[in-house]
Amino acid sequence: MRTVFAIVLLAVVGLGIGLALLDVPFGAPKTGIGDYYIEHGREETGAANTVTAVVVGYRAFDTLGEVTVLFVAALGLGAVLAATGGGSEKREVEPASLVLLTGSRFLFPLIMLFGAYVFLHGHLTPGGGFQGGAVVASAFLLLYLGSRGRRVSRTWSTATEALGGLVFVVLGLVGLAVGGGYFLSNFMPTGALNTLLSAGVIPVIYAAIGFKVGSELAGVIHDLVEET
Amino acid sequence: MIIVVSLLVLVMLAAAVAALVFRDLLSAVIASCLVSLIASLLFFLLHAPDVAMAEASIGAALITAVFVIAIRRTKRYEE
Amino acid sequence: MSFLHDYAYYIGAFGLIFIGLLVVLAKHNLIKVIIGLSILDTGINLFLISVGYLRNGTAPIFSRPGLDASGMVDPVPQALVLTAIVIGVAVLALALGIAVRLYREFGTLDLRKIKELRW
Amino acid sequence: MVSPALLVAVPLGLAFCVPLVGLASRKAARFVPIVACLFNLIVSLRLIPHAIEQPIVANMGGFTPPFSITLFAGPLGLILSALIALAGFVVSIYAVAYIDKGSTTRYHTLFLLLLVGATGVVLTGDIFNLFVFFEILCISSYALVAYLGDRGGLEAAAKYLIQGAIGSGLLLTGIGLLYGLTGTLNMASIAASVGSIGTVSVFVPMALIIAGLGVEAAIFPLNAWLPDAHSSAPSTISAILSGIAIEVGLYAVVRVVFTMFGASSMLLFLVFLGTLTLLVGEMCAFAQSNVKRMLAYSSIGQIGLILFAISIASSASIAGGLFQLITHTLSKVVLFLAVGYMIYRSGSTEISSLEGIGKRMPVTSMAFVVAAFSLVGLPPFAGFPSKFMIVRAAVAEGGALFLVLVALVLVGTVIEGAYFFRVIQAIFFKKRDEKPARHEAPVAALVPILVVVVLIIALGVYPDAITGALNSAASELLERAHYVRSVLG
Repeated sequence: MRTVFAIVLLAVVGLGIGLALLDVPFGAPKTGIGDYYIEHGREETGAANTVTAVVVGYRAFDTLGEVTVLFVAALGLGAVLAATGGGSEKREVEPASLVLLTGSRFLFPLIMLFGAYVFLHGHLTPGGGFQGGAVVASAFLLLYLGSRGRRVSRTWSTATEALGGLVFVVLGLVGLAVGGGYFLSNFMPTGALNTLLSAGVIPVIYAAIGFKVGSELAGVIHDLVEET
Repeated sequence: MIIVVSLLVLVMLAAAVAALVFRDLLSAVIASCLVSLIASLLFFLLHAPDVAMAEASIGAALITAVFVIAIRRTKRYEE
Repeated sequence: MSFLHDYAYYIGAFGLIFIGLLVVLAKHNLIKVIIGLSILDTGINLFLISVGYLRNGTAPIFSRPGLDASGMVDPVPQALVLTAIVIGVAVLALALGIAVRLYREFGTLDLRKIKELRW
Repeated sequence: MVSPALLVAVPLGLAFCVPLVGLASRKAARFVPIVACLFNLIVSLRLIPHAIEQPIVANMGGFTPPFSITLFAGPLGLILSALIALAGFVVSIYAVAYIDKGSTTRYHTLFLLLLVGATGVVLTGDIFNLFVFFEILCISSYALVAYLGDRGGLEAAAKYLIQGAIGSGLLLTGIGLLYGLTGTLNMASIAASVGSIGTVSVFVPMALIIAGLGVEAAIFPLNAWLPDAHSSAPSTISAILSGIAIEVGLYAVVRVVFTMFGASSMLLFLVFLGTLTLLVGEMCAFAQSNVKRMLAYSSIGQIGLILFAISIASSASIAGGLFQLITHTLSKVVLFLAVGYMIYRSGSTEISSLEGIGKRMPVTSMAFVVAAFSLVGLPPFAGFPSKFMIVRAAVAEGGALFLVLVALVLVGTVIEGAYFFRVIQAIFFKKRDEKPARHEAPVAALVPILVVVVLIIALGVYPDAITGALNSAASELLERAHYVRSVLG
């Protein structure tokens, strides 16, 4: 009964969307704000990667909201799992295999380095704070799988999360103070295109996001693994 | 090219249906991981490398790990 | 063939949205419902990226000089999807946390049984 | 003049500070939300006179619209942001003593972030940015509903999360379609270009967006989550969800319908939906024996009334609807906060167990009575002028249809009066055999409640204090062209 109702409802919605889609042809050139970003993104933000120019330049306010969403979810998860810490019996931990153990110790720094590379080069190549942060978090995931004894300190990861967010907001406020009265304006010199030290505040913001996202996702994994 | 894309879409939808019907939640999670992976390939074919990276690292890898941890903490089979 | 050429991505995207919503509406196991939400998110993201696609375009990155700006795909949907992926993951993680706690309190993940057990 | 961006940036920065302060001292962390709300209240109130003359448009990052995200601080946005800050201020003072279980630092951070999300939604002028702030609001409310970790809260949070996630999926699909159709995300420039697109193509994204936002706004068929979520959360969170979250959802629906789409054909449908929501909410509230569930259903009814009033779309009715929104927020905050300690002292949420509590907690009970009378619409409380404005504006529309609808609204009010009087009767007039000692709520809880009670009475006696601002907020909604002009220049 419930399934039939769901299918009928979805069919009606699908029909409507199909009708509207006739006006959005696939692959056709469109005239929108995107053209402007491609045309002017380089000189206005200094980022060779136009997606980064949009994410951390033109729509940086969205990105601020987005890191806040992840912050909220990590905090919320912690609050939900921490509530009424009942009986905390220690779960039996089966030891990891030697290959995993050695592999994780060897790979951990390499993955961390790769994550840092991804978020520092976000304005030049595909990637950025979120992807880099996810890579960093996957290094911690490996740590959890491999060496059972090692744990992220939740205090430190919370502090990193909060500091990363704070850096973002403070950069925005500095932009408001010195960048002509606009919140989140790019007040640092944009430099030469396609070099690491270009695009003004964008690499700084992406580094802050990288640390923040990495510690948040690692914290999520920690909270779920340690939940008793 | 279009044949490759159509095949990928077909496999992706098949994986999604598999996630719908599997009673074993772990298999369903792996199927949904496959959906994310193929979607990330499609993002790459649509010239969105940033999104492809994000989907592969966050949508396919990390969230699957979180799902698996959550299933270990609960129950593996849907009753 | 030209039909597929025009609509393969849209079919994929709305297929995922359809299946995802079906899982959410028709299933009773909470983790299964959350899997459905994840499929739904993926479908929506694929749809958004398809909207920004430009046939024979290139990725919107000026990685080397001499790239033609007029042939690039729209960067805006890509930026939106980056945001949407992260938001989706945030919701899923919180949902899984709630599911784990629910299982500890009720001993089941079946949403119908949870309703019965209440008070 | 300060930039309206500070209304979002400063509380957000302070919210990131809460965990850091919490590392040093858990006690100090409780006071950060109070500071943030006080800041927002002062700044919003100071900006309102400027905004009435000319809406303040702030472009993020210094790019020109429609290429930047704009914050549109018109009278409507600033009134709501002041209201959010006021409610947040009062509730966070109350929470200092009330919230003592669980990880309190996380609670206070989430609470402040919820308010940041709400403020962002009412100020933003960009549809995708609205989605992002909406998610902040929703996700922090899911987490806060489950905060106590009891069975009811967890179940309610799971239901709320699933329905909210479907809603935001619909919203995002709608935004994607709209971007494909118009090539822009700025609400003003969408409003400027939406007229040149086919009717069907515009209707589909509009329906998707309204349905997505309607889940949070608790419009009738989409509100199954609300009674559980509002009644299972801690009372401070119930107060904010009831007083702020659903109003912000309603604001988003109204903003989308009026400003972005200018959809006058939708309005009559929304009037019906509002009436239906009102009647369903009030009837369900009448049937409840749990006092918090009763208040939650009453919120559904009130949202219906506000939607009804605003959708009539005359200047007077919108002003009345917004006045009702303010009244509802103030009254519901008092009701939930008062009930919070009544439940705490009597140990149960059943109405029958509140019998005789008027003797034990006279001040709290009197505050409850004032807020209840105000919600029902009795003079001299704030609910009277607001309901009077709505009824007068609806009757002025003329026609038999509106007379019938007004009659239905009045029926709803009568039902509302009936169930509130039942509670008041239980509190004061039911005799209990034993003579319990007086045991008031603590002063830290009474002071915020009494501040709002004074406001309710002051607005009831002197409604002209805010009607000027409300009228200019109404004209902001009605004059689309002016909105588009002030953003795009």
